[in-house]
Amino acid sequence: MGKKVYMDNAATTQTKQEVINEMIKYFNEMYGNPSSIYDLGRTSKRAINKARTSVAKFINADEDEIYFTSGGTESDNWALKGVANANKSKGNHIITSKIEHHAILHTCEYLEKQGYEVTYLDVDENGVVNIEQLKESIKDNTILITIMFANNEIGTIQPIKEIGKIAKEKGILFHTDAVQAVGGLRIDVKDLNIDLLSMSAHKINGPKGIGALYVKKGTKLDNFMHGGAQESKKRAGTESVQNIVGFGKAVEILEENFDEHIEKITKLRDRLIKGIKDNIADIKLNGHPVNRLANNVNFSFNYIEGESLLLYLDMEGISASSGSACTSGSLDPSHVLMAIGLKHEIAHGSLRLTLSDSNTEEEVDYVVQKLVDVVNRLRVISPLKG
Amino acid sequence: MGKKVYMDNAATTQTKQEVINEMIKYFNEMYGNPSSIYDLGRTSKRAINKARTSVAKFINADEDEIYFTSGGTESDNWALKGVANANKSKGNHIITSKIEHHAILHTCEYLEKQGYEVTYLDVDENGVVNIEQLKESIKDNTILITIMFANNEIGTIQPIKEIGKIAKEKGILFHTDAVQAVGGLRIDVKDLNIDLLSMSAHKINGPKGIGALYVKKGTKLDNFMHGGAQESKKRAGTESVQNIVGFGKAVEILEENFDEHIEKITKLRDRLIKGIKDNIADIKLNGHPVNRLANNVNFSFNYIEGESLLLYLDMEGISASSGSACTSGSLDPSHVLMAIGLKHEIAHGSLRLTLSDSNTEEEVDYVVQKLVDVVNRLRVISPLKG
Amino acid sequence: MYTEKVMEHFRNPRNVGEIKDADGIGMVGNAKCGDIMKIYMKINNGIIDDVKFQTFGCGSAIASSSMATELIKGKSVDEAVELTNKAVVEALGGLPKVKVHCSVLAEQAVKSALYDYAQKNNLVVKGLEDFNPDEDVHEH
Amino acid sequence: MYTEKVMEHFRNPRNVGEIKDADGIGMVGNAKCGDIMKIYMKINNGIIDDVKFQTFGCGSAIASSSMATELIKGKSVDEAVELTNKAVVEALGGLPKVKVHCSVLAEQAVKSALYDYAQKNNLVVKGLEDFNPDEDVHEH
Ligand SMILES: Cc1ncc(COP(=O)(O)O)c(C=O)c1O
Ligand SMILES: Cc1ncc(COP(=O)(O)O)c(C=O)c1O
Repeated sequence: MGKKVYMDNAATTQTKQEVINEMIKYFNEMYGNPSSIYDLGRTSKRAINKARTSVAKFINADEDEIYFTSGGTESDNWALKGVANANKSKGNHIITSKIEHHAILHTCEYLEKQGYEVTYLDVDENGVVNIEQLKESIKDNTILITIMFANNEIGTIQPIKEIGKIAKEKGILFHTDAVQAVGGLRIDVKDLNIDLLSMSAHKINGPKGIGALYVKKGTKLDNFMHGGAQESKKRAGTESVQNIVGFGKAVEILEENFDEHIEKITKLRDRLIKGIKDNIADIKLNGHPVNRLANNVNFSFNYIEGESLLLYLDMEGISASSGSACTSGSLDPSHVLMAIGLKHEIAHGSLRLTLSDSNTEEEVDYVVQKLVDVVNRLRVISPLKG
Repeated sequence: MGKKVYMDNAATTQTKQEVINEMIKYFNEMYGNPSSIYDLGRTSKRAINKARTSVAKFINADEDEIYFTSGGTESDNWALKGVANANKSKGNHIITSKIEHHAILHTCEYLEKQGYEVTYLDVDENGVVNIEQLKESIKDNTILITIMFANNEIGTIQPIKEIGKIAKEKGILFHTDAVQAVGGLRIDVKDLNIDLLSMSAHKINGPKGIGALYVKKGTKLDNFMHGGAQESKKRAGTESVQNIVGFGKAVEILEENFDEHIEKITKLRDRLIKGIKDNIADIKLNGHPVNRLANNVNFSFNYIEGESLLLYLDMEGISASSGSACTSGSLDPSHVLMAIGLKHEIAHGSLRLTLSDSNTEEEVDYVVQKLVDVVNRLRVISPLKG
Repeated sequence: MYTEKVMEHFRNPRNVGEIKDADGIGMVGNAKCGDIMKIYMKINNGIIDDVKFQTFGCGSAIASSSMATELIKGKSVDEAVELTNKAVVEALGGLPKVKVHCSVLAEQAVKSALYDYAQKNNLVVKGLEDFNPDEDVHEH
Repeated sequence: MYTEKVMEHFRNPRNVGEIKDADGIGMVGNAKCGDIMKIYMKINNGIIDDVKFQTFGCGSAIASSSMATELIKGKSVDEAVELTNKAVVEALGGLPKVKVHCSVLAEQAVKSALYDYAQKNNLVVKGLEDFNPDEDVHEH
C-alpha cells in the first residue's frame, strides 16, 4: 500500500499508545466496579478520581466540578436540557449561534418543541458571533447562553471571554461546547466566567465514547442520566473506567507539552495553507484568518464537489473531510458554511484538513501536491469551470 | 498476596482477553470515525455493523432494531423517556415494579415530576411481580409497561412471556431491562413480544460504558441523545467503536457456548447455596428458589450487617456485594429486599454472590469456608445474637 | 459504501469532456443541491456516434454519468430514450439509497440532450412527449 | 475509603464481648438503620476498670466502638463523659462523611452506659444532665 496521511483530526484522533498502555490493565486486571467497597472496586474509584483531577487541572476547575459522560454529545445534551429543566421558573429563553454543532442545535430544536424559545445568533463572514446581537437578544427570561468555544468545521475561535463577561453581568448561565477547543488552546474556566463546558476525549487522542461536563459549583442543573449514585449522584451509569483512565492520560500528555504541541501544529497548518494558496487558483480560505484553531484548514475550491474530492484524496491515502451535503446524505451543505455566507455551489466544494502533532512537513507537502492533481482532475470533469 | 475470588459478576465482570484482543486494533490502527467516507472511516463502520449483527442475532432481533448506547442506564433512560415523550398524545400512565433497578425507578420519578403517572407493582416474597395487579393497573391512558427481565440483587426471573402477551393484547408498549438477564438465559424478543429491551456489555465480560437498546421496528420512540446522524439518526454521538467491537465480541463468545456456560454456572451456584445452607444457621435464601439467574446467590444472615461482612470477606480476597444501606451511604437497605418483605435488620445482613464461568468448585468451597468463619466472628460481636 | 463498479467508473470516468459541435446538449441538476450533469451528443442517422459528459457532483454522480454515457454510446436515439435510472443503478452494481437520485439525474441528462436534439431537428421522439427538461429531480 | 487505623480496629476490634455483672450498660441505634451498639462497663471507685462492646453495624461502627472503648478504658467516669464523637473520629484518623454518624453512635453508647450506671447508683454525673438515652442519632 501507498502513503497514508491522516488529516481529519477534528473528526476523531488516533488513541495514543501511552493512553492504551494506561487503559489496558483496567480491562481484565483492575476491572472492579468503582461503587464496590472491596479492594478491586476502590482501585477503580481511585483511578477515575485521578483522571478527574487531571481533567479538572487542565481547565483550572476543581475536581468536584468535573462529571464524566459518554462524550461531547451527552455533555451538550445534559448541559442544555439540565439547565433548561432546572431553571424553568426563571425563564425559558436560550441564546445560541447558527454555527453550533448538531449536538447543540438539535437539542435546541428539541427544547423548542418543549416550549422553550431559542435565539440563533448570526455570525460574520469569518464565523464570529455577533456580540451586539447577543446583547440585544438578552431578555428577562433568558436562562442560558451557549456558544461554542471553537468551531469544528472552520476552526473559528469565539470571543468567549467577552461572552462570559456579558453572561456574568446579566446573571445568565454560560455554557460552551469546547469539544474542539480543548486540544487547541489553553482554557481557564474561572478566568473566562464559564459555568458549564463540554469536552470529548476522542478529539485529543483519547478513546471514543467518553467525555466530561464541567459544572461550576452551585450551578442549577437537573440530572440527564437517571439511575445509580455514580458521579456524586449527578450522572448515573456504571463508569466506563478504562475510558475514563484513557481520557485522563490523554489530557496529561497534552498538558505536558502543550505549548510545543500547539507551536508544531500551527507551523504545519500555516505551511499547508500557504501551499494550497500558492498552487491552486479560485479558492477561498474559510474561517477566521487569525483567530482559528491551530489545527484547522478549511478551503472552498470553486467548480468542484466535496465528496468526489474526498474520495480521490482517499485513493491517494489522504483522510479528510468536507462540508458537502453529499458526505452526510442530506442535500443542503453544512449549516456552518451557509452561515458564513458561502453560496451553495461553493460550500459544496469545501475541504477540511485538520492536523495533529503526528503529521509532518513532508505529509503536508504530499497533501498539497496530491490536492493540486485532484482539484485539476475534478475541474476538468466539471461543467461549471470554463 | 493470598487467594483472590471474584464473586460479584452482577456488579461488573472482567473483560475477557479475546474481547480485548478484538478491541485493541480499533484504538490506534483502525481509529477512523464511522461517519467518515474514507477507507479508515468505512472500516469502523463495518466493525460496528458486524457487532450490531451479533447483538441482534443473540436476541433474535433484526440488525436495524439495535442501537448502541453508553450502557444499561442510558438504554433504560432512553426507552422510558423516549416512549413517554413520543406517546404523550395517547396517554401518560406507565406501569413498572417496585424492584426495578434505579435506572428505571429514578427515571420514573423524573417522569412523575413531568406529569406522568406511574404504578409500581408489588412483588411476592420471591420477588415475582403480581400479574393480577398488573392487569388491574392497566388503564386507557397506559402507554408503557416496563418490567425487568431478571433482578440484579436476588436474581428472580419475571414471567416476561405472560407480561408480553398482556401488553400486546392491550396494545401497550413493553420494555424490559434485560441487563442482568442477557448473560443468564436465552432471550427471543419476537417470541416474547418485547418492544424495547436494554442491555449492557460490562455484565457479560465486555467493556464498561457500552450497551444497546433493542427497539422493535415501528415503535414510537423519541430520541434521547440529540446531535449528529449516527445510529440511523436515532442516537447521536461519535460511536465508541472500540467498545462496540468489544460488546459484539463478548456476545459472540457467550453465544458460542451458551448452554455449556449456563450449565457450568448453575452447578457452581447450587453447590454454593448448598454449602452455605449446610454450614450456617439462621439464614434465608432471597429470591426465587427455582426461577432465578444461573449465577445469583443471595442470602440474609441474621444478626449481622452486610458491609462488615463484605469487608471481612475482602480481607480473605473475596469480592462480593450486599444490599445493606451502609454500602451505599444511605440509611435504608435495598428497596428490593424491602419489597420482598424482609425486616430491616435482616435486609441489612444480606450478601450477594454472583458467579461467572471463570469461578471454580474450589473457589466455591473456599468462599463457603471463609463465610462460615466471618459470619461467626461477626455474630460474636453482635448484640442481637443470644 | 460504493460498489467496486461505481468506484471503477469514478476512478476512471469514461467519456469525459465536451463536444464542440454537439447535436444535442442536456444539462440537469443544480449547484444548490451539489450536482449538475451536462451531456453532449453527436448523432448521425439516428445513432449516437459520440457522447461526452461533464459533472459537478459526488462520486456516484460522476460514476452514474460515466455509466449512462457508456450505456447509450453507439445506440439509436430510440434505444437511448429508454435508458432508465434503474438500468444505470444495475449496471453499477447498485447505489446507496441516498445516492439513487444521481442515477435519476443521469437518466434526465440523457433525455434532456435527446430532447434538445429533437427540438433542434424538429423531430418527435417517442418517449419524450412528456419530458420537461426543467423539472427538478430532487424532492426538497 | 477507610483509614488504615479504622481498618486495623475493624480487623482486630478491642474489648469485644459482654460483662455479665456490668455496673452500667448502654445500647443505642436501631436495626432499621443498620447499626446498634451495646456497651458494658465495670466501674470501681469512679474508674472504668473494664469495658466491653457488642456492635451490629458496618466497618466504621465496629471500629468506632472499638476505639471508643479503648479511649475510656481505665479513665474516670468524669473523663469518659467528655468523650466526643470528634475525639473518636480523630483517633481513627478520620471517617468518611457518610460514616460520621457511627462515631456519634459510639459517643452516645458510652454516655448511655454511664447514664445507666448513674441511675443505678443514684449518682449525678456532670455532663449527663441533658442526656436522653432514647434519642435517635440518625437524621431521617
Ligand atoms: C464542536 C463539537 N461538539 C460536539 C461534538 C460531539 O462530540 P462526541 O462525538 O464526543 O459526541 C463534536 C464532535 O463530534 C464537536 O466537534
Ligand atoms: C438490572 C440493571 N439495570 C440497569 C443497570 C445499569 O447498567 P449500566 O451500569 O451499564 O449503566 C444495571 C447494572 O448496573 C442493572 O443490573
